Amino acid sequence: MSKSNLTRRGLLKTSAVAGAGVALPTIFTASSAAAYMNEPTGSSVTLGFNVPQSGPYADEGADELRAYELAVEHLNGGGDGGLMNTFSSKELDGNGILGKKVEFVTGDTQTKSDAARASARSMIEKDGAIMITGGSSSGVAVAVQDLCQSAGVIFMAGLTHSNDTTGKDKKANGFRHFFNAYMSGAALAPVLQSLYGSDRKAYHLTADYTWGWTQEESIVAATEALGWETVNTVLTPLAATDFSSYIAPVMNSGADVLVLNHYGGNMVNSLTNAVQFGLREKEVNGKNFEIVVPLYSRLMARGAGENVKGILGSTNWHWSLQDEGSKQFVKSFGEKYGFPPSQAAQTCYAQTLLYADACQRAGTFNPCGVAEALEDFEFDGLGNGPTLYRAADHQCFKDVLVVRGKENPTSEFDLLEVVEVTPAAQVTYEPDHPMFAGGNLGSCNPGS
Amino acid sequence: MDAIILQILNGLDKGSAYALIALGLTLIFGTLGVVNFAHGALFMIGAFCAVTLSRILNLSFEIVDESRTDFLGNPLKFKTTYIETWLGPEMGGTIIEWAVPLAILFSIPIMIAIGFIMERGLIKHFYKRPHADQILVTFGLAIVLQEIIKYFYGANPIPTPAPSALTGSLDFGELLGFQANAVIYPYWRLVYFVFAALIIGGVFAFLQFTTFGMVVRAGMADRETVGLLGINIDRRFTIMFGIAAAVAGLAGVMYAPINSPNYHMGMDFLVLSFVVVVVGGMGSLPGAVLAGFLLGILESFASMNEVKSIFPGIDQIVIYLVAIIILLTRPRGLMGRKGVMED
Amino acid sequence: MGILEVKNVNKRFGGLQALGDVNLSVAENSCHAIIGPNGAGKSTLLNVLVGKLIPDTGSVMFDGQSVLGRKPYEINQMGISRVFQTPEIFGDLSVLENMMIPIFAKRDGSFRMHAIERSDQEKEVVEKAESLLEDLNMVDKRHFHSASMSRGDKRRLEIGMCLAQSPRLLLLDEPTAGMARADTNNTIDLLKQIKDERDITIAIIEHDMHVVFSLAERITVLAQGTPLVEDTPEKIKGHPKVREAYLGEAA
Amino acid sequence: MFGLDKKDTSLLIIVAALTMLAPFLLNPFPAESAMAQFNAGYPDLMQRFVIFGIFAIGFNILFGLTGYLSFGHAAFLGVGSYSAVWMFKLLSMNVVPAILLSVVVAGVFALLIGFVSLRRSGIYFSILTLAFAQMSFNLAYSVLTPITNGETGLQLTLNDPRVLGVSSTADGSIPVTNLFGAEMRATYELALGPWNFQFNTGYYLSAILMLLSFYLAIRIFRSPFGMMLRAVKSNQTRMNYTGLNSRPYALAAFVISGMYAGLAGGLMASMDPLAGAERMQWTASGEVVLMTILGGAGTLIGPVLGAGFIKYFENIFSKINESILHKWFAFMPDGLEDTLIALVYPFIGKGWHLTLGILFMLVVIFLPGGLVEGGQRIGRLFRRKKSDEKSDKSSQSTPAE
Repeated sequence: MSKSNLTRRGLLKTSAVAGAGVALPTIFTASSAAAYMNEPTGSSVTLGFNVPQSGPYADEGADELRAYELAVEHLNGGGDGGLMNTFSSKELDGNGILGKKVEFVTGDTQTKSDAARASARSMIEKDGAIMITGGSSSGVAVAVQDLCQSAGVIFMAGLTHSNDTTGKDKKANGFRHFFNAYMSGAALAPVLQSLYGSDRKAYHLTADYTWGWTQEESIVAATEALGWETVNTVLTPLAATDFSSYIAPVMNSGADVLVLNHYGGNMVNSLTNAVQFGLREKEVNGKNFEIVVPLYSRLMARGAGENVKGILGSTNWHWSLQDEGSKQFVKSFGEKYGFPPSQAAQTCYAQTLLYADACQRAGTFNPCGVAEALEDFEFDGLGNGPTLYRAADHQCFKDVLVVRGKENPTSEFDLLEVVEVTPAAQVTYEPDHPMFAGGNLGSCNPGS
Repeated sequence: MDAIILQILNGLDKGSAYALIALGLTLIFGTLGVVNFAHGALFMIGAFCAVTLSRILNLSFEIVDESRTDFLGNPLKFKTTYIETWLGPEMGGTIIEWAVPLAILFSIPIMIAIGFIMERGLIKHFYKRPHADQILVTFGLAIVLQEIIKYFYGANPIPTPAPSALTGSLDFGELLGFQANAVIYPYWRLVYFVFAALIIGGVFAFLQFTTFGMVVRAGMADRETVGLLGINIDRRFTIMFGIAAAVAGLAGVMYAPINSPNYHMGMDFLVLSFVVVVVGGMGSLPGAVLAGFLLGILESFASMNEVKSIFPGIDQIVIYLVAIIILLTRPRGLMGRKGVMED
Repeated sequence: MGILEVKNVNKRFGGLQALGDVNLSVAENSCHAIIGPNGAGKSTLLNVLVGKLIPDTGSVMFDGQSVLGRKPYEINQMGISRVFQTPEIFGDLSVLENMMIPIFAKRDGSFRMHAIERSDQEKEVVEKAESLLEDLNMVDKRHFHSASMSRGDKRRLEIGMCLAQSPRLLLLDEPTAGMARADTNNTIDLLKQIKDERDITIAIIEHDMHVVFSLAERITVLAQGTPLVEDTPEKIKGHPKVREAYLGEAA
Repeated sequence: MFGLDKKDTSLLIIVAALTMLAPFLLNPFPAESAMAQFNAGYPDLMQRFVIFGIFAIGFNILFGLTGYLSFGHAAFLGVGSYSAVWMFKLLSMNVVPAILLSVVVAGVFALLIGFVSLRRSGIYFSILTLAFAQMSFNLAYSVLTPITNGETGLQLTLNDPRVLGVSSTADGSIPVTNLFGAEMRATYELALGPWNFQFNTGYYLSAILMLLSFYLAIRIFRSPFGMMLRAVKSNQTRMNYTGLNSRPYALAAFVISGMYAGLAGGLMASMDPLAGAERMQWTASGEVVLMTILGGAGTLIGPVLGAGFIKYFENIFSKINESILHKWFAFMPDGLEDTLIALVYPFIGKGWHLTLGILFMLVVIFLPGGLVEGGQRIGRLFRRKKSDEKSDKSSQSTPAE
């Protein structure tokens, strides 16, 4: 065994005690003397990282996990300290959280709400996790958020873009750093107008499930406000792999813009198919035919390859940003793993730091205290510019990036270029905006 | 009218993939009596043959370009492929670009070898076992194969483009006298359809006109009798399994540019191809082909807005609905022989 | 008036006249054999009798009731049991269980959800099954896996299962086909014993003349789907038409 | 005892003892030890063991006895879950009406699908059930979202119009599922030295229902009805010519197993009030098939073993990550440690599917009768050593155990 404790493995080893569980987790019960769910009594605190490790989003999950491990390393004083150097709040000191060493357990969501809840429950019940974070789809995020609410732990959402997560399904114990479909629409609209004009006819292909619908609704509303006409909206089955029969009629419809409200494998295939059909070389109504993918991720861009070139979309964060926070994060992540982080990695890293900082400021791990510390918290230095964690719906408000597929990528990670950084003010909405109405945060649940 | 032509084209194209997979599946069932749940995985491996060849052709060495920097501020490392250095950028570039068609040649020996190993090493021991056991063992194999691919290639889809000469699309509408852009169709999908037709034709010709094929057909009809004639039917069936694997693999190779291959694409097609086989009639080759095209076209029609506005969600269920109706009205499938698995 | 009356039955398969104007009357408590060369329509006729095929025209009456259009299990419940060319038994079940099932079927009808009672505590049924096995000399094999038995034993069991239902008509389809001589003789002895001991009508379709002449009281000769002649075995043996159509061919 | 013969009684007692003592048996390792990773004695997983046990026992009544291989049984589980959650939303948080409704609804659904699907048999029956289940899944995920809440799954909200009960509790949270006041999620902990045991109300309710289901399954197996079901599997021709109508027998088995699935679904929703559409996907149906065959189709205890085996892998192996491996092998020299981790790593954590796939293959290849056969072989080996002289009576048929 190595004697140096500074090697990467040495760190992993010390952080690995997590798997053994902590003393006496007090589960789902009022019978215990603990003040709140899974109150850490020992010298360590356990976080639960619930990411897709199998299924189509496994690579995204792997990137999230890398970010979490990096965050834990930094919180425990390892590495270069990462974003703790640039974070506007200086409470974190590299000595764990509230002096307790940070440990973690991991689980596999399989991108299924059932499996995700099962693995979250096992982390809470078996390993005594005090906070659950991660995920790569809105269905999973909403389901796990609901579980954490009833179990009495904090949920720091990973990648979830549906309006519902902080809209009709918002929960007092749940917090989202990632942006949402409404923000995508609001950020994209002005760019679409300046690049493609106000007289456009849009054709929507939408994945036939909740996230797809909220995205379609948001984009339709934002583009129609510009004066665009929505020619047609077509729902496509989630299980579809070949989108040819949905794309073929587009050319015939008189539309000159195709909006693909798809994510993951659906998006890769529909975009590939659309480009195959030569849509981008066509001229309709005297204008170049354009394709828009409102929600972009680097992994999807990699999957679609050449086809993303010149295609507009929005994203939460991109590693080419030049602010101090982004540069620091790219450096820490890049030096550890050898390639730049994805937006999923950034949001998960930020969520972990935000949680740790909130505990530190609240002086407790009690979910109610942590929630209070996060609510209306304003911060900067995590890569997204000045950000507000709004109390009314637990949604972060920050700048949104409009990006475009790069024409001449220099590496397999250099696929997108930032077209515009839409300021937070422009994507902010009222908490009772109709697209987000119908939910109720309820009150925070400490579990005991 | 143009919309209908378009959906027929789409249907033929989807149908080509269904038909190719179902053809191998029904061949294995017809000759060996084995329900092979790993057949989708063979299709997936075929697609990854294309990915692998393209990776091999893209093997490269690094040149450091001091004038540019990468994301960490270090000098940018430039990659140049060996092929381009050896054969010149033009020749080398063309070869790299034609990776997918070249992968046809590359994949045939690989797929046949995989087929042989599967049959000799595993399936052979399951001829006399119940279908449920066959399903379980081949399902296990399918999981193992796809997890191996995932381990080496990741879960993300890997773009595998067609040669640029074959990208773009053909304006059918103008050929047929409709307005421009009314019926456009990508060249590669046309290539896929023609390719599928050739493979299907080849398999049929092989079974129809060669002595080997005759023995196999006789074996499908009555295995014991052929065995009694002193013909080594087992060896021929092994070869048949290899051919079925190759057909699935080729279907996968050529499918790679249509949708970026990922490790679970086989599972996506598995259930569907079983439905196709059953609708066509277990063990009937023409049935599998017919059902493949039929379901492909029906699926395309069901995805038309005009149809969906009458039956919301019909495109989600049309294949299953058709399967149920056919099985209830014509239990042996469209072209199944009487008495085969009809009980 | 026989227990089984077949009147003017016709059945065509495409261009082939499988049965043409078949008339047949089987007297109660007799043993009636139907013979004929291959393709004479014996199996088609049998399938009509058990409800598997519906004739184009004609009627089939069993004890005054039509069997046409009824399902095999309904016809069985009317009192017709069938023995198959290759023994059809419940191969996965034990011999005793094989014997119990027809007794349950007789007692409870074609369907009953007796899901809570224990089958091995149905004393009456078990006793009856065991006594029948005793008659068949199979009682020592009652826990055998029935699929693992010899063909002769399977045939014995199948006949026993039919008898367990106390049928009024027993249909036998080439009961000794593919059997060794010793098994054939055992089967003939068993059938003779049954005929002598029980009030039962037996209709037998058979190829093997030895079997037919040892059992049958009346014989119908079928050729090309039509009954050629019907008479006692002695008369049939010497009948010129039969010799020409059937025995001549066999010789 | 209980109207069972001696052998079945002892089997039932053993199973009862195992389930009642599960919180101890599944937590053999002290909470702080490295092996604690393999502890399965926490409420969620214990509940899953018994609930999927019920599902598999029910599936085995159809597949093990009649031989009809349904590839759509997950649909009944899903329908059961949806009914239960709706009951929580509309009527009361008490689990009794919810579970009753889920059993009834799943039974009716099974009657409809079974009536149509049982017109065919063999692989055609499998494809028909698969088609029905996939249709249910696809529709539940998309068009039927108003009823199923689609992708997210049907869950409770603070605005549910609960007729017998309150929409939200005094402190503003959603009320919890209970059995006449006993909360399903309530867990009592027992710390014995370094060990830590959890006793969960929901688990014990599920376990008792599982034992009842198991007992009922034994009764069905041993009844004349069970004999008829085995007759369906063995020879339908003989059955029909013995005056038995095989269709209603198969249909009854289908409906009973559908109701078992509904019970499992209702219990799942009672333990954790969410009903996800993925529960109805064909892979979920495939899972119960695998559980049953893996454990031993047609045997009484096999499906329960198979269910436990698969759920254990899914929940325990998927949670082992690289840092845990480093901890395990930390005592080794560096080079060896790295090599070992590189060798083991592909099979754990995100590679748990690979391990499961390999185990499926190994079991089917070497133990055609599933885990039960493995147990019997070990048992026989043991007995043979004990009494070498005693003659083997293996030629006699052994009734299904």
